[in-house]
Formats: sequence, C-alpha cells, structure tokens
Amino acid sequence: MTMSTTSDDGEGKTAKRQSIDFKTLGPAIALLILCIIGFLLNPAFISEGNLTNLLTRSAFIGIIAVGATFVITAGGIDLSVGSMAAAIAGVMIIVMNNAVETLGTGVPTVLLGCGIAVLLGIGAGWINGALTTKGKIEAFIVTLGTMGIYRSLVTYFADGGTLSLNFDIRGTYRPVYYDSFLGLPFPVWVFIGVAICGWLLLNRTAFGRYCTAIGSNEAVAKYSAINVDRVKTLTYIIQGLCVSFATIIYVPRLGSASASTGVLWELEAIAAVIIGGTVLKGGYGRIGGTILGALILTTIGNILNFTDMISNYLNGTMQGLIIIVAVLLQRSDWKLGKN
Amino acid sequence: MTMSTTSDDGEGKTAKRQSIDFKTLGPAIALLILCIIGFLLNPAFISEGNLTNLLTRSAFIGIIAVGATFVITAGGIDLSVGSMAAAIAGVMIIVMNNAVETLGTGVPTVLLGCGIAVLLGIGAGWINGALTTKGKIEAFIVTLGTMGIYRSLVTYFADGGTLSLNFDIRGTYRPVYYDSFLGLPFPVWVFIGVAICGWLLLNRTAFGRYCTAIGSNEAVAKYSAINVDRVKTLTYIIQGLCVSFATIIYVPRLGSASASTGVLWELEAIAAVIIGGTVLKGGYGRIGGTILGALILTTIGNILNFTDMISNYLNGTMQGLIIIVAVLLQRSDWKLGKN
Amino acid sequence: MSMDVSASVAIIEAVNISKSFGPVPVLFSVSMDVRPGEVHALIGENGAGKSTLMKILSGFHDPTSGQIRLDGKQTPLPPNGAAEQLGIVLIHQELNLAEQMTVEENVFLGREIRTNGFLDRAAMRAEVQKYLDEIGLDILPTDRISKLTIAQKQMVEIVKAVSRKARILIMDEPTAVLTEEETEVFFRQVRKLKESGVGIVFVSHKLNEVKAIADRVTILRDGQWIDTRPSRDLTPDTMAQMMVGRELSDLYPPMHEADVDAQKVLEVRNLTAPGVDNVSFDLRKGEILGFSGLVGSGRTAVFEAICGLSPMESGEVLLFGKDVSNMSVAEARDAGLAYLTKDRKEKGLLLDKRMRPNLTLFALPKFVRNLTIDRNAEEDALKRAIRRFDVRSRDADITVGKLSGGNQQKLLLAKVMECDPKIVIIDEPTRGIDVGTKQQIYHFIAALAAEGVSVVVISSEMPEIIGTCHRVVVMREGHITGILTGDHINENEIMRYAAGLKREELH
Amino acid sequence: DEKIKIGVSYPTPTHAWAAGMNWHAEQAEKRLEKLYPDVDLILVNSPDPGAQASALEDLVSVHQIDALVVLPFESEPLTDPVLNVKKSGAWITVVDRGLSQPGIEDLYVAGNNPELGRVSAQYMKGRLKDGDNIVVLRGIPTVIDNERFDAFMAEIEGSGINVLDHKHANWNRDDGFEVMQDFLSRFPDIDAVWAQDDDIAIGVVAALKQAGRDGNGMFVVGGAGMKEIIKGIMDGDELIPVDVLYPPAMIATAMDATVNAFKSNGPVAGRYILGATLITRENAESYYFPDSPF
Ligand SMILES: Nc1ncnc2c1ncn2[C@@H]1O[C@H](COP(=O)(O)OP(=O)(O)OP(=O)(O)O)[C@@H](O)[C@H]1O
Ligand SMILES: Nc1ncnc2c1ncn2[C@@H]1O[C@H](COP(=O)(O)OP(=O)(O)OP(=O)(O)O)[C@@H](O)[C@H]1O
Ligand SMILES: [Mg+2]
Ligand SMILES: [Mg+2]
Repeated sequence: MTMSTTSDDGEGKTAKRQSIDFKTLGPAIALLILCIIGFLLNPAFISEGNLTNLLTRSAFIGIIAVGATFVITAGGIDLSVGSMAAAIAGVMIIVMNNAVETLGTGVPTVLLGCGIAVLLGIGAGWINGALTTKGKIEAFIVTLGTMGIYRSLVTYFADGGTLSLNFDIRGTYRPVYYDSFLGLPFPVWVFIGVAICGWLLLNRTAFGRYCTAIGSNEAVAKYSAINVDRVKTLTYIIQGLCVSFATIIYVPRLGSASASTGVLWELEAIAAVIIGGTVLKGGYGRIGGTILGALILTTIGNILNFTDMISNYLNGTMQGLIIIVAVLLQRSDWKLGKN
Repeated sequence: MTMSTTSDDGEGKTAKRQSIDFKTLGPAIALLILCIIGFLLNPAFISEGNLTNLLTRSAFIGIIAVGATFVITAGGIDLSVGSMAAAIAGVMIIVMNNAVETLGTGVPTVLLGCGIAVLLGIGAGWINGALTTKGKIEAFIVTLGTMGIYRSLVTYFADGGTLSLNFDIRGTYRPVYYDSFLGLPFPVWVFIGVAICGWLLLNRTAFGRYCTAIGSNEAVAKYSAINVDRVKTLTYIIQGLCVSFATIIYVPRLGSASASTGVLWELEAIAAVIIGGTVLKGGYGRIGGTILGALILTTIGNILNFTDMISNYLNGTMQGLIIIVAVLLQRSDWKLGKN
Repeated sequence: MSMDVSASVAIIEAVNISKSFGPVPVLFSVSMDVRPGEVHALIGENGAGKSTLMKILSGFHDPTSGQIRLDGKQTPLPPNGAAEQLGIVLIHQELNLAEQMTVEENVFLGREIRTNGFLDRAAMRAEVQKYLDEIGLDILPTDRISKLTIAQKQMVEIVKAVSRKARILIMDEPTAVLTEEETEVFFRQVRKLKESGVGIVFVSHKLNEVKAIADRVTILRDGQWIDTRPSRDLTPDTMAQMMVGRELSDLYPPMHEADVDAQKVLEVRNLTAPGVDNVSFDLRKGEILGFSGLVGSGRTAVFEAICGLSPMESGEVLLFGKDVSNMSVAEARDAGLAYLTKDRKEKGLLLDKRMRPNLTLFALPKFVRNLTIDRNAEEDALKRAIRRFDVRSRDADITVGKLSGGNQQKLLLAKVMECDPKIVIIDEPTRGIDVGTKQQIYHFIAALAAEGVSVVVISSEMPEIIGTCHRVVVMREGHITGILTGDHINENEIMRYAAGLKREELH
Repeated sequence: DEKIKIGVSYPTPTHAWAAGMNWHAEQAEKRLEKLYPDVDLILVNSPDPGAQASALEDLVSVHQIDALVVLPFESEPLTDPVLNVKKSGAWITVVDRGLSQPGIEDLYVAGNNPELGRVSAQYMKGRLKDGDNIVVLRGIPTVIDNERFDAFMAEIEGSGINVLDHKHANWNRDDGFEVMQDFLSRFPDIDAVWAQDDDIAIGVVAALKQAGRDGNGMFVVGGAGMKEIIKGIMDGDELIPVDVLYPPAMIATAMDATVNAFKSNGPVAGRYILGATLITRENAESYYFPDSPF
C-alpha cells in the first residue's frame, strides 16, 4: 500500500495514485476513533439527542473556523474573533432591547438585530484587515489589540455584568437555536450553509485561488495582478461575517452576552483549522478539514462530559493530548514527502 | 541628528543613508511617550518606588519574552509558557514543602526547588521542541496542546485551589524577590543577566545566526549543513529555561501557585517580542526590542492604575489601542525587505 | 590554456548513476568524472537531468542506483550539504541565500569563525570584504541579501562557494544571470581555482562560455549520457547539435522591418520613479524594442513603475493614447499590458503549487464562468501551453518547484501570455533556457510581433538584443542614454552608451 | 437500574474559593452516595457559560438525570439551558447565582453578596473616622462584583470615609499585589483596604509589607473565608483582623437538600439564603476547615 505525499492544493485528479492520503483522511479518522471511544464509554453517545447536541454545538466554532480558514490560508491570523463575537452579541442585544418600543417584540426586531450583527462583523473585519494591510502591522498584533478592545467594550456596555435580551424577544428568537428543520436544528443548517459557501469560495472561485496564492507567496501574487491588500482585507471581512453568523445563532441560545462570552474561541477556531490540515503559515487551506476539526474539538468536550473516570481537573490534559495525537496521526506520513 | 536606517543590528557603516530608524527606535520612542504620559497623569509615576516596581514586574514577562524571541526568530511559536510557568511553580512548591522534613527550611531546600524548576523548564521545552521537529506538528498546535495540559496539571496538583509554600521556607526564599543589590531588586538583576546572555547568544554566536537562518529560510539553513531540528529544539529549551528563571523569581513573591498563575503570559510575551520589532514569521529577532516591549506592556498597565479618568472597564481598550499605536509608529517606514 | 588533464586521476567519479523520483525516471546510468584542476562542463536541454546529477554528486540527492567514488573509493555522501566537509561544494541553480540575513552571514553560514565560542565578526567581515574586492562587487558585507539585485545575489553565491576551500566546486548555471563583464570576472576566479588544483563542474546553457572555459564537456540528453569530449574538439554548434539531437538552423529568425508609421501603443513621458530618472520613449504596434544596459541600470524599474508594481513619482504614461499613469497591475493587464519578471522564484511562480494554478493565475478572470473557475478550460489551457511552449515535465502532477529551471521559465512565459497581451514586456526572456528552446522563444517573439503584438525585451545578453530587436533603448543609472536603430544596433555602440561614454541628446 | 441520578454542575475551579466549593461538593458526593446506595451524584464542571450549557444538555441526554444542582457560571446565559432541563421533568436546585427568570428552580441556596459588601462597610465604619482614606480592590467585572461593590458604597456613603479609587483585581493574588503596589505609589495616605476577597487580600498584604506600610493601624478586609485567613484571625493577625463569610460549602447544603427532596417527607422546596457572617477572633474556630483546599 503506497501513500500519496503531495502537499498540494488538493484539487487535480490524483486518481492514478491509489492510496490513503493521511493528510486528508487524518482528521476524519481521528473523529471516527473519538466517536468509537465515546460509544464505548457510554452507548448513549450515539443517541439522536446527543448527536444533535454535538452538531449544534460545533456550529459556533465551526462557522467561525470557516472564516479563519480564509484568513490563515492567505497568511494572516485573527485572534479577535472571540471578543468580536462577545461585542457583537452585546450590541445586538442592546439594539434589540431598545427597538422593542418602536418595533415590538416580533420578527422585525430580531431581523434588525441580525442586520446590525452582520454590519458589525463586516466593520470589525474591515478594521482588522485595514490595519494589517494599510497600517502594515503584523496581524498578530492588530488582532491581539482589537481582541482586548472588543472584550473591554462588552464589559463596558454590560457595566461589568451581563447584557440580557428582553424576555419577549427571546420568545420570538428562541426557535433560531432550538427548533429543527428536517430533523436538524437550525444552527446546523446555518453551519452547513456556511461550510458549503466557504468550500465553494475557497476551491471554486478566483478569490479562493487568490487567497492561496497570497499565502503561498505574496510577491508572486502581486506580480500576478492580484490586489493583495484587497484580498487580504476581504479575508478578514469574511471572518467578521462568519463571526456575525455564529453570534446570530449564539444569542438565542443563552439570550445574553457578558465579558466571558466567547473567551478562547479564537484559539479553538484556529485549532480547528489546523487540526483540519490547513497550514498556519498560509498557502494551503481546507474547508472540509476545518469542519472536521471543529467536530473533533466539540466531540472531545462531549466525551469528557460522559465519564467521571477522569478527574475533572484533568480535562485540559485529555484535551491537549487528544489534539496532539489527532494531528500526529495525520502528519505521520509526512517524512516520505520530504525530498 | 542623523540615524541609520538599516534594519541591521545597528552595526555596519551605513553612513550613506541618513534618516530616523523607526524600526529600531520605535519601541524606545513609544516607551518614552508612555513615561511622559505617566508623569503628566501623576508625578508619583517617576518616584523611585514606582520605577522599581515597574522594572521588577517587567522582569517576569521580560525574561519569558527573551526566550520567546529565540523561538519566534527561528520561525516557531510557544503558547504554553504561561501554563508552563504555573506548572513549574506548582511542582516547585510541592517539592520544597515535602523537602522540609529532610532538608529543613533553609537554603538547600530553596536550591532544590530551583534545581527542579530548571530541570522541568528544560524538559518541557524539550517536549515542545521534539513534538514540533520530530513529530512534525505545527508549533501552534503542539504548544496549544501542552498549554492545556500544563494548565490542567497545575489545577490538578492544587486540587483546583492554591498551592502555598511552607511559611518557614518563604522566609528563606523571600529575599530573592524582595531584596535589592546596588539599589536594584534581585529580579531586575536576573532580568538584566538573562537579557545580556540572550543578546550575546542571538547576536554574537553561531547558534543565534542559525536561529535567524532557519526562520529566514529553512531550506537554506538545511543546505548549509545546519542541524535544523536540533537548533529548533534548542530554541524551545531556551524558552523553557527562561520560564524556569521567571518562575524562580515569581514564587517568592506571593509564595503560591494556582490555576490562574501565568494566565495569558504567552500572549503578553509574544506581544512584547513583536512590539520590540521581531518578525512573527521568523528570520529577524531583536532582544533589545523585546526588553523594551516588555517594559512598554508593564508601563501601560501601571499607567492605567495611576488614573481614574478612564472607566475600569475600558482598560482593555486602552491597552489594545496603545499596543496598536506603538507598533504603527515603528512600522511607518516598514517597507524594507519587501520588493 | 587548457592543461593536459587526461593523465591525472579523478577526484570524484559518478558511476552508472540512475535516479527516479517516485516512479518517474530522470537519469539513466550516467557516468562522469572530475579531475583536479579541470573545468568539466555539463550541458543538455532543459530537463535533461543536469541539476539532478549535480545534486547527486554533492550529496543532496541519493542515487537510485550506481555509486559515487571519491579518490577512487566508493563513498556514500552525507546529506544536506554536509559533503562540504569532504571538500564538495555546490552552488544551486536556484539561489540559496537567506534573504533577511547579511552578505557576511550568508557567506559564513554553517562554518562561522569563532573565538572563545563567540563569533569573530571582524575577521569574517574582513574575509568577505577581501573576496568582494577581489571580484569587484560593490556591496558591503553588512548589506542584506533582500536589497541586492539577482546578479549581485549570484555573485554572493559565488563568493560563498569560492570562500569554502573546495576540492570540487560544482556550479549549476552560475552565469545565467550575469552579464558578460561579470562572467569575465567570475571566470578569472575559476581559472585561479583551477590553477590551485580544484576540480570544477560547470553547468551552462551559454555554449560560448562553455567553449571558453571548459576542458572537457559532458552532454546529457533526456537523462542519458551522450558523450564526454575535450572541449577543443567541439564548437558551440556541435555542442548544440549533440544536446538537441538534431541540427539547429539559425538561432535568430529573419528580422522583419518594423512599420515606422505604426500606431504608438505606449508612450512614456518624463517618467520618474524609484530607480528611474526622467525616462521617455515610445513603443509602436508590432515593434520589438530592446532595453539594454548594465545590471542595475533601471530597466526593470521603468517597467515595474509603468505596470503598477511600484509607485510612479512623476511623468505620464499613455497606453493606446489614454493616460494611464499609476494604474494597478490588474488594470495594466486588462488594458493588454503584461510584464514578465526576471525573478521567477521570488516573483514569478508559486513553487509549492502545480502547473495549472500557476499557469492561469495571472489571467484568472478569463477562466471565470458563472462566478466559478472553469477547470476544464484551465486544463485545456494547460495542454495548449505545454504544447506551445514545450514545457517538459516527466510527471505532470509535480509542484512547479520541482520542474527543471528552464521549464519553469517556459511556464512563466506561458503564464504571462495566457492573458493575450497586446504589449508584453519580457525581462530576461531566456534566462536558464537551452539553445534549442531559445531558438523557439526568439521565433515566438518574432511571430508575436508579426501578429501586431508589441514586445519589449529587457536583456543583459547583447546578442539576444541585437538578434531580435528593431530598436534598442540603452539605459544607465536610471536614465536613457541612447535609442539605437538599424545599423547602430551593434555591440560596440550599445556598450558605449551603457558605459556612459556616449550620450545622445534625446529631445 | 433504578438509581436516582442527580447532576451537579458548577464552574471549573480556577480560584481558591471555587476549589473549596469543589472540595465540599466531592465530600458531599462521597457522603451521600455512601448513605444512600440508590443515589448517584454526577459532578461536572465547565470552563465557561457555553460549556456549562452544553454540560447541562449532556446531563439530560446522556445521563437522564432526575435532579439538577447547578451553580450557574452566570445567571442570564444559563437561564434558558436550566429551563430546558426543567422541561425534561428534573428537580432543579440553583446555588449562589439566581436565574434571571423566577420560578424555574424548586430550591434556591445562596450566599448574600450585597450583605457581604454591607457587612464589610459596617466594619470599616466602626474602625475608621471621618476623613480617613480607603482604597477598594474589586473582583472580576461581574454581577456579583457589582452587587458587593454597590452595597459597600451605599453603606459607606455619608460616613465621611473617602474611597480614593477602586480597580479590578480579578479575585487574583498577582493582580491584588500589583494594583496595591500602584495604589501605594499613588496615594501617600491610605488607612485601610477593602479587598473584597481573600485571594486579593493576600496580594494586598504582600504589597503593604513590601512598601513598609503595614503598620499604623492599617488593616485589610477580605472576604469568603479562606482557611489561611481564618487561621490568621484565630491567631490574632492585626493586618487582616476579620473576614466576611461567603461559604463555599453552600454547594453541599444544596446537595443535601436536593437528596432530601427525594428521601425526606418534609417539605424541601424554597429559598435558603446563608448569612454573610463577620468572622472575628471570637467565632473564627467554627469556620475553619483545615482539610479543604480553601
Ligand atoms: N524533486 C523532484 N521530484 C520530481 N521530479 C523532479 C524533481 N527534481 C527534478 N525533477 C524532474 O527531473 C527532471 C530533470 O530535472 P533537472 O532539474 O535535473 O533538469 P536540468 O537538466 O537541470 O534542466 P534545466 O536546464 O532546465 O535546469 C525534470 O523533468 C524535473 O521535472
Ligand atoms: N522600488 C525601488 N525603490 C528604490 N530603488 C529601487 C527600486 N526599484 C529599483 N531600485 C533601484 O534602481 C536600480 C535599478 O534597478 P533595476 O532592477 O531596475 O535594474 P536593471 O537594469 O533591471 O538591472 P538587472 O539587470 O539587475 O535586471 C537599482 O539600483 C535598484 O536598487
Ligand atoms: Mg537545472
Ligand atoms: Mg458519582
């Protein structure tokens, strides 16, 4: 059994090579193993209820991670997504609560909130993008800065406490998180939609090709008539938009936002992206892998809630070990590729 | 007043170009401006006591950031340093408390603790390095994993609470943090020592050049018969060692370690490195800049404690803005290497 | 000048070397040897396997079968350049320098001079300075590589190799990016080394150079060893014939007179930009305009400014009569103006991607149907380009970085032509290209011009300029010193303008 | 099996008070499971509100719990998730942080945050005089912190005691130390410190000692009831002479009561508000648990 070693853009027909591509299948295998472990620990793992919960939970991180795949593929990084989600959720709630008097507690108010969320996401993404490209500051620093800023803004808006959505609006908005369509909860549908759009955008459009080219070699991209600054800024805007979508389905879940909303989501999102096989230095992105990465992360958390064999304090240890092993698995045939 | 513009380590006769080198002076100017603002807010800012506090506080992040400069220069990243510090502090305390019966509460016990810290730092660094180089896993994922592992281990050791050093040992160990030599507290001396060693190592030894070469172009380094894996592993070991030193001066301060020890130190350390002018993608490192970066970060926190003009909740906003502006300042003539 | 080397024993011998990359064979039982004090040239078409053989000779690749003998003893070479300890030094075809580091740091990378564990930087700088002075290179040991021109980088590579006290010095196309003067300087170094008994292997597509410097010549064709002969028995023409396997007709196509009344497609007036000082010229439809000058004379800078790759400071650019000053690269492309960079590795190709995405990257909007990329159209374009430009890759699925240097250059040309430009600027069109293909490219340029495309050829190879261009612009230190036509286009005249000995009043 | 399954969900202990709570919960689990073999308590902790909501879902879908004892990370975000548990038919006991919608829980057990602030302020008023200066170190910006702080300020109001400034020290020793260092550089005259929490108080004391400003009747009031602090009070520490109780053991109280809801025939539902007792040298002994991590 021979294995392919291309670290290529994963398109092209590689039919002639008959083999298991660990780079591509790695995340899938890791997820499968996790599911088997989950089932062995407790057969209820594969109950419909649990699987639905799992998918729904993955939706947040998954949607954000789809955006992160673009940013990372184009050679950037965005650390601000968690705080951005908190800030957007906060503003959304404030706006909707204030709109009750004029618009009532029905659908228009919710739509207004969602509209605001989308605008804020685009705006926040644009700020990150512009500071990185026009300001020529390293993305790491820009987004570390905006991370602090958004986080403290939400604390400020909430006056240190929690912003909560008006209870009547909650009634209108709740179904967005809790209801299902064809057996799948709405957040899962949104996730699927975002994933498909993301996949098409990255793999089937010129824009996606440009992201990859920029991440691979910025100078070449520039000489190939690509407007590097614009494409990079757009990746941040896509990231912002994904954060908006995640927030729109997050808010009806808990109906509130506070300084602790979305803490560490950035690391989870980036971890999902990289577990999925995207290269952190840019130039190679995989939306499918990202989705699997998000599912893997959620499943780890889910499994750890399934058993009390392990001290609660050691959850982090298990999580860390599983992540490392999952990636080790897919990197296991890398050696062959090198020279 | 003329200054050289080379992005050089400030040597070389570059008399031909006459202008202000923001890249090198940027962090220094930013620090100066911050100090002026501090003084204007409250003249007590420049009191000896406050300046000493500032320097001593910078020591932790500064020492860790010196290590991070090596890792980043060689193209890596280490997110585990904060948790590593917590875990090392925890084990140190446990070991010292247990050694009281056999070694007493005097200097031998403290030395034992320090020895253990150094060994653990080296070991933890080696693990990160080996997983990155031999395991071929992205440094981001490896150290995200070990970050979770160390953090949860310290929580486990402390049973979720706080590990406290035996009160009698504390008496012996206290001076390491609180006493001074020639007017400067010991931690500051350690900081100076680490900074000088780091500077020499990076700028005056072959090892330093190898780090830069690897970060700049791994293939070139490899083709120059440099043992890339060993050098990279060594950068993580240096990072681990720096974390040990930081921990050794941290523990006598409050004599305790808990799950919240060292949270977010990794981001602060990386921010210090980048504010100081080191390039996140590797290939260009500046120890002097890193020191300034650490001082800048500490000063921002200090200044915010010196005024009540700004809502407490907005501290993060101020911090983020100042970081971005500080870097913007030095990037203003950034173009250099690119085309 | 060639000493009698037939008697001496080989330092290094490759015996029946075969090499396959995965299932794809590249070399078939090739043998060659290098004796002390000889220059052994290796020639062959693009993709013949020269670089691969050189890498095997220096330990960077393992042969699939066959052996390497060092001083008559079979020796497995250590990997990754560690063979340097055995006295074997390779200058890679692709530049191999750490961009952010200085000249001195690069030259001494991996074998720094130390005293007491610390670097002796003064000693290293002095040493590097000595070499720089020796070859007359006007850069400082403390200059960063990223600031140097390609030619300067190549010279740094040579300094790096020369300073390594090699017994065997293997150089893969060291002169591809050098001008004749620089090549002369370089050859002086080579002769010196030769006298001290170093065995030198030299790969080049410039057959005149091979004739001038080599003692023996080995010819490869499609991975097969064809012959090894003393160079005195060969002429450039016979070499070319043996490489290509057939007789080559005229290298340059017959020149069609340009229509002097044709429409002006590009007018540049008083252009000033980084490295460019008040430059004015016109380009007519169907014309081939040469740009000549010494390295660093600003030819590249002119067109980078025109095409939106670097900012213009003043002046104006008229494209088909419309003012297009400060347009973006994409606007230039859409207006029919395309620039082919001379730096294929850093600015031309995505080395970690395959041929298809590279080919279509520049003209990608053309391949978009219903918002998505039409992959079938891309595949068709690739098939066409491979045929049209004779891109040879034994495995169509490899990443572009693994293509042979010349084939990368062809792919780059194909990439730029993919947008069907009306004006194409080709910077060093035949860098690293074998004679056979060179001929094809010159004919291709002539055919383009005949179809009405205007071509700018920037080249440091004088014969190329003279053989293909209708008019020649000569530059020096950022400004134009002369514009030559007809009989004035000859080596002497160009040199005098380029060296600043002569200057035309242009307006 | 027919075991009575009771889920117990609370935030992951990241500071000593929560660790103490975790300890008391584990002690109670052992004790109750031994006492009633047909009771199974399942302890889960979560690092953030979202994770806690997920954990609640898992308790229902996987463990099919009969009752839930929950100490919500935050009130607002967990109201809906707890409501969903309620809908599965489980008995709900809420600890410490009330939900934002009334009537979901069957049983409510809590400490008294405003009372903690008020008692602290009353002690300050008793020790200080008109014109004296204090500084305040607050916790992590949350509702709890606001409740304590607002009640404290309301009580201090009009007493003539000046609150020089208040900064967040995040219930953390390091932050307590650094914020206090800066307060000391900034204000030459400070007579007392309200640290609100024992962890912060430890940092504050270290800063005071370093600056040599721990004399002249200076004192620090923390809160919660950490064992080291209580030990100090028992031993007559002058710098931290009192503590205000906010007992981590309240989770055990809640677990006991929840089990009783299944085992006892007495009425259990209702609200149990624990007092914020002022711990002084006289009563310290009875609040001292040397084995607890807190
Ligand atoms: N690492 C590799 N993997 C797969 N194929 C390779 C690799 N390196 C080289 N090849 C293939 O081997 C063949 C010979 O390449 P090589 O670089 O030796 O040619 P060359 O004679 O140096 O050509 P040029 O004159 O263009 O530099 C080419 O078809 C090339 O695509
Ligand atoms: N963007 C720029 N900013 C500053 N100087 C520049 C810039 N671009 C080019 N130069 C300088 O202008 C001079 C001309 O460079 P250019 O590359 O155009 O020369 P060239 O004639 O094309 O030489 P070559 O033979 O190396 O291609 C060089 O000294 C270069 O350093
Ligand atoms: Mg070659
Ligand atoms: Mg149990």
